[in-house]
Amino acid sequence: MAETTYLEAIRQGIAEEMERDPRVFLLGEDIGALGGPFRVTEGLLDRFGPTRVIDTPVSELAIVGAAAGAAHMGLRPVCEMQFIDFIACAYDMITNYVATARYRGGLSTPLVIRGPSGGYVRGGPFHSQNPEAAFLHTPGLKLVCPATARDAKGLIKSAIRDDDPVLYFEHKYLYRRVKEDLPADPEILVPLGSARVARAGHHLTVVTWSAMVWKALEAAERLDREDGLSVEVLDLRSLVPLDDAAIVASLQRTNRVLIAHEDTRTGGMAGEIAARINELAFEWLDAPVRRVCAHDVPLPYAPPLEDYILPQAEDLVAACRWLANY
Amino acid sequence: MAETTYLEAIRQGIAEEMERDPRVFLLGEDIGALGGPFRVTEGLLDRFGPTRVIDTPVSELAIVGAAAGAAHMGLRPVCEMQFIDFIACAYDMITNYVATARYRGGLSTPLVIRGPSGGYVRGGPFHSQNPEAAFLHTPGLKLVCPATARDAKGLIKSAIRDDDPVLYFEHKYLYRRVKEDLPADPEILVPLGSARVARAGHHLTVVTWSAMVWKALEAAERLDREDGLSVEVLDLRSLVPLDDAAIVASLQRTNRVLIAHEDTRTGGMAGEIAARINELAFEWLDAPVRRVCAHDVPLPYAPPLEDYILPQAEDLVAACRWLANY
Amino acid sequence: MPSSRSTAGPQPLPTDLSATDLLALYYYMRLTRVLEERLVALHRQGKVVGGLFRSLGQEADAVGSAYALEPGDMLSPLIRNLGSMLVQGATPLEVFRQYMAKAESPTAGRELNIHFSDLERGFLGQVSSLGTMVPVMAGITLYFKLTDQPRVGLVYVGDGAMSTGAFHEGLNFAAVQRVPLVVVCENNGYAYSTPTRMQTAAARLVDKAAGYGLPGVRADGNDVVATYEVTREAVTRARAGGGPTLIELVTYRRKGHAEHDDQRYLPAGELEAWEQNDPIARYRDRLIGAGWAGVEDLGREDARVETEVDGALARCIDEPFPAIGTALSGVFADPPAAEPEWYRALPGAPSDRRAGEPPHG
Amino acid sequence: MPSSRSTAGPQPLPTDLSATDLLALYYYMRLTRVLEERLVALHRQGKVVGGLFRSLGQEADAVGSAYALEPGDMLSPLIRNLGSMLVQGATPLEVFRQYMAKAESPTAGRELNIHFSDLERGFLGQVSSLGTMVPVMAGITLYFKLTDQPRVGLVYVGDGAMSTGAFHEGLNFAAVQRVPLVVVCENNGYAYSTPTRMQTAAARLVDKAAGYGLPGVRADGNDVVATYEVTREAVTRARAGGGPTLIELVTYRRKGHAEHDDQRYLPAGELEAWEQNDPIARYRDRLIGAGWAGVEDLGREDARVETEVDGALARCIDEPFPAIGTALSGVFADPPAAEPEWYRALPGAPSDRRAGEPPHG
Ligand SMILES: Cc1ncc(C[n+]2csc(CCOP(=O)(O)OP(=O)(O)O)c2C)c(N)n1
Ligand SMILES: Cc1ncc(C[n+]2csc(CCOP(=O)(O)OP(=O)(O)O)c2C)c(N)n1
Ligand SMILES: [Mg+2]
Ligand SMILES: [Mg+2]
Repeated sequence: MAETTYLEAIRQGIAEEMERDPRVFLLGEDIGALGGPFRVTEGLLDRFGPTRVIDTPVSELAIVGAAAGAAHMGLRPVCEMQFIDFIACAYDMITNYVATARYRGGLSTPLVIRGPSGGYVRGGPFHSQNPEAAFLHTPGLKLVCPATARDAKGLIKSAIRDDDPVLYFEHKYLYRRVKEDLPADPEILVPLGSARVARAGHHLTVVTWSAMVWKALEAAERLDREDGLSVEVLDLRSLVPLDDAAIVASLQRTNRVLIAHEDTRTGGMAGEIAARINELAFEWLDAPVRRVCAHDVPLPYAPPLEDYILPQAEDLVAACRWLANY
Repeated sequence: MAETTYLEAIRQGIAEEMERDPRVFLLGEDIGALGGPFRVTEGLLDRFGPTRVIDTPVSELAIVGAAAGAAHMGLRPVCEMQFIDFIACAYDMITNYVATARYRGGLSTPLVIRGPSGGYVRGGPFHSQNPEAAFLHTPGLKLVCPATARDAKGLIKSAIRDDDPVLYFEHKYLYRRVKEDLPADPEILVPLGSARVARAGHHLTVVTWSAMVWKALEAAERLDREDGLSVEVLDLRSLVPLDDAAIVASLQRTNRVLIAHEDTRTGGMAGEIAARINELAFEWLDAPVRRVCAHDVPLPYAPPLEDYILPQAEDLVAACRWLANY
Repeated sequence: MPSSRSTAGPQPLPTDLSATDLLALYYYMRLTRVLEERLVALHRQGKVVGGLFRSLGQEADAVGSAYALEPGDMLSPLIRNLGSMLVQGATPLEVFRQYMAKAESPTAGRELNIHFSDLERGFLGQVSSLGTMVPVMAGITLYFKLTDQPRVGLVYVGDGAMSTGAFHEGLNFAAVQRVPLVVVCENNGYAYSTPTRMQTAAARLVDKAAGYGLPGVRADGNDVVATYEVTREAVTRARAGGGPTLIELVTYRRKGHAEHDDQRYLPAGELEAWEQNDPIARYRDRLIGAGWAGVEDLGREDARVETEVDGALARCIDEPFPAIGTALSGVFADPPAAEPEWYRALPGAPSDRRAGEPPHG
Repeated sequence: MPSSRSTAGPQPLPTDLSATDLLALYYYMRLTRVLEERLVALHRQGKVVGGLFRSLGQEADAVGSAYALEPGDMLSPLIRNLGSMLVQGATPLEVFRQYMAKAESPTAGRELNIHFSDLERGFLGQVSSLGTMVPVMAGITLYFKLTDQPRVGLVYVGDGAMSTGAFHEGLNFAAVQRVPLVVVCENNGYAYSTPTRMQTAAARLVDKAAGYGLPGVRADGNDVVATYEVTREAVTRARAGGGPTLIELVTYRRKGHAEHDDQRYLPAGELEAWEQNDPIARYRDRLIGAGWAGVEDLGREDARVETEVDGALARCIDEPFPAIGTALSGVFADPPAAEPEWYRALPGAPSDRRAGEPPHG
């Protein structure tokens, strides 16, 4: 067992699936000789050759469209968006073509679209986005956002094996900052749609995912130390399908819930979760469902501005205190 | 005073603004000689000439991009999407370029993107969409959805005069079905961000917009007749900015709220409203906030399937009864 | 899919088409036209649920190009490629059912008109967003290439669709990857009301080919043999590993964009001129003139078309719409179906009460 | 913006450039290079907050093409068009401030590197999505056309960006509308690690012009006079109502995509070959060889560049980052600022209690 970074975990997961299933292949910009800007696919061209690691023109829409066509025929393409922000260029293809293919015409379209997402890295407005809300809304797409190395590996493998299109949003801040001992087990699989209790607690629940999980854990630690508050951190891991049962179960234990995400607030995932909690467990609420999210502005570049606009651990601390005192 | 249809009201509003302000011009596919597939722009080419009514190639991204460039320079473009579904093709341009232009670089981008949206017309999955949730989430875009002829006119005029980009989603089912006496007043203006009480009531509130307003009114009528329930119908008119105060005020009167929209549920606008209600007026809730929305599937073509998937007046009746009995 | 060569008839047969093939081309064009005419009648009667899109005058380009494919090849049609789909084996029965949204339609009432697929028979249905199918077919043919199968793909684009980003990205991708894809541009003069000169400043649409490093050819789209021949050549090149070809077929859309379109935007006389260039009438004259077929042969094909169309219509006209319960299945493989919304499956009482607590209010 | 013609020096001056213009071209190229070299040092010191993108070896294509514009014209640069922006009047001070995210930077710390605009001086900053600025500049030049102003726009695209749908839609739109837009493709051999032959199968990027019905010209991008001349001709045509031109400038990106890129993907010897074709060294030799400028003249320009760059850096190096409060303003004109999130402006007590009721739980 060796320490594996979040980034290596993704690479391992992809490589293992390519090894296991000859139908799996990769396409994206600069994923071959370069290995992608963050080196997620480093070494895979050498290992699997240019018919399974395909460098494409700068054409996100064509990458996804071509992946869809190949997927209809039984292949299992994994597309890289060089930065996940550019997934916007393939929005029509993803939402109108890929997402609807099975429903419209029984076309199986098992593909994965993955790429570096998220902020806290001074990337400015176009290299820091979390585009989950843009796709959450389209029936037919699954959506996962790992926070740990283990989940990064387990979810990429499950995503590749899934028979539906899966958007896999990896967080670039975690790439090399998060590592853990992973068994050399090629069957680390994390099922889509299952949340994980990242830390158990009984005073209140923070529902979150991706990089924000680490901020929530930091906040929980501090609240424990400074306030004697026991905060449960629920790492959703998948946004679609959403593990409603895990959210409700946690809420039933704590009766207070904070939803935290890095993306901007209005129209974000937190709204959906708040509505579901109302529908599924209203009577268990001892305080309003509250959100901690980025401010509703494009993400600025200057460090103090980025830090101000994005939610930080101390914001979670403050919000948890507010909820606990309610 | 003559009866003006919703469709004529849009056309009148556009024409009056073109008359009033030489900076206003139109661009879109087939908006000139054809007047658009629904004839919204009929007659405007003859009246204003080909430099103010520009037929474009089939290029939604270029239509919006060119509009943005012209808007930076002080013009006021109004773009038509032939069906609003095709706005997906301009998604990157709208969310990454247009929405961020002022924040990034102080670039003023006063443009309107409008087009026929909505279902109930046997249009199938690609001629029936309500893409509000896809844009709601992007800071920098305003979003309006009129339900009446008066608001159709008042909002298009306000949208054109607004200094920010506005998405104006008109509902094709209402085009010729909704009419009203409009004064020949060129200053019918409906401010962005202000909701309208479409029907006052005190037992519960239905928060809704666009075509669903009419279904809510029908349901309210029936609930009054059959159950003696007094249902308030709040027509939001604008989704961004959202009239939080009107929602809270209504809820404070009725203590029960149903949010109804035609678009699919998951990740839709109703989630955002549910979250805001939790944040702003949780203690006034005597029942969970509930949603009535389309089922989470691409909209099917066959009449019974479309009717099943979309929310109908009787669904609102059932949901209101549930809430009232809670 | 030409059958083996034969040499009947006084003039030599064109290219590699047999007399049987020549009759088949006639049959498919007639079938296209008659089927659409029946659909017009059904549309007037309100039996066609949505819009109706004619290919009147374009039957040759659709049929001739599709006929250049072999079994195992795949095409993706546009709204005016009913003829292409028929060549690939789509049936009048399926088409009627689609337009009338019948339960037994290929998409079970979910999609409209000829938006349906059968990967076995070799056609992949379009979606509405123009240009989309070009990258998707680039992917299908990438699959052919990656798996070393000698199969070819064919995708249609209109003069309008060529303005989309999707077309550009897809064609460029296909060209760089040298996939076995033939791209047929049907230049029918209009995109809805927009004439081709307002769609592009290029002198000819085929002039775009060089920009992608591709061979480009232009042919008379109303000559079914010509459309067959140019496509056949491109298909052969693609199959041999020579990569994509861009073909421009020049034709004319003689009906409005859809049935409701009164074509107010047409310049005077233009339509009438093209009526003189009807692809079926031209081909009929040629078949007879060259001695490749007799009047009776053609009469037999005409009768067969009528019988088949009538039979298909009779069979499905009274079929039901799909049952509403079907609408929730198949968004995902897993889960196989969505739950009905709560207000449809009305719970007798709220299910989320805190155990033992009285209800609010 | 050439000043009036003059005829000093032993060889005749090229085209319509005066001796002053020739020195200005040199000055802008040197300014670009020196400024970038300073940025490299700042980047190593961690003072450049984000990435750094060099235009080493491409200074001629940026400067020469931009120099062909007149006051009132507008250009939209790419990441390697620092030189073009300097020609349009952007200052080293602004550039330093942008890279270091200073409060006084043109975007007040919101956007990075050279993503900033000044419509007065005539440059519109890019966004990251490649291709986007082509339709936007089509709109700016549409404005020039609609308002009958004799102004011209220039937009740059890379060999990579030409694969985007945005490029295609924008160029086609511009061509159909015949707007006064010049499109300069900088073929620098790579898009990040992807060589141009994997980006397109076209023999030359300029071969795309015909597909849009446009004139296309190709020039040596490392010859600043040549880039000036081809652009000048296109600008003049555009101003006269002749519509867009597609220009391909052949050059080479001598540094990695960004500072962190080790260029592992380069074939051996390629970089070295291009180092022999440095646009500044070439131009310097030519200026001196043709007698258009003396060594002392160039020395004066070199010194001026150093002084300006040093002065700008000294002025801003210790400036502060923007104040956090500024981050909420200017998403909309109305409302002018967003509210801080509730967890930042912590309310002392919940504000939504029902009056007179005890809190829950
Ligand atoms: C991306 C997109 N934008 C707009 C439309 C609306 N639309 C449907 S058909 C059509 C014209 C198509 O013209 P063309 O490509 O020439 O095909 P034709 O109808 O002539 O066969 C338009 C604009 C669409 N379907 N997709
Ligand atoms: C739509 C889009 N996709 C991907 C990227 C990531 N990206 C940034 S620069 C670049 C390469 C650009 O190459 P080219 O257009 O040739 O410009 P150059 O850097 O060579 O000047 C890529 C792929 C992007 N910025 N935008
Ligand atoms: Mg056409
Ligand atoms: Mg390049």
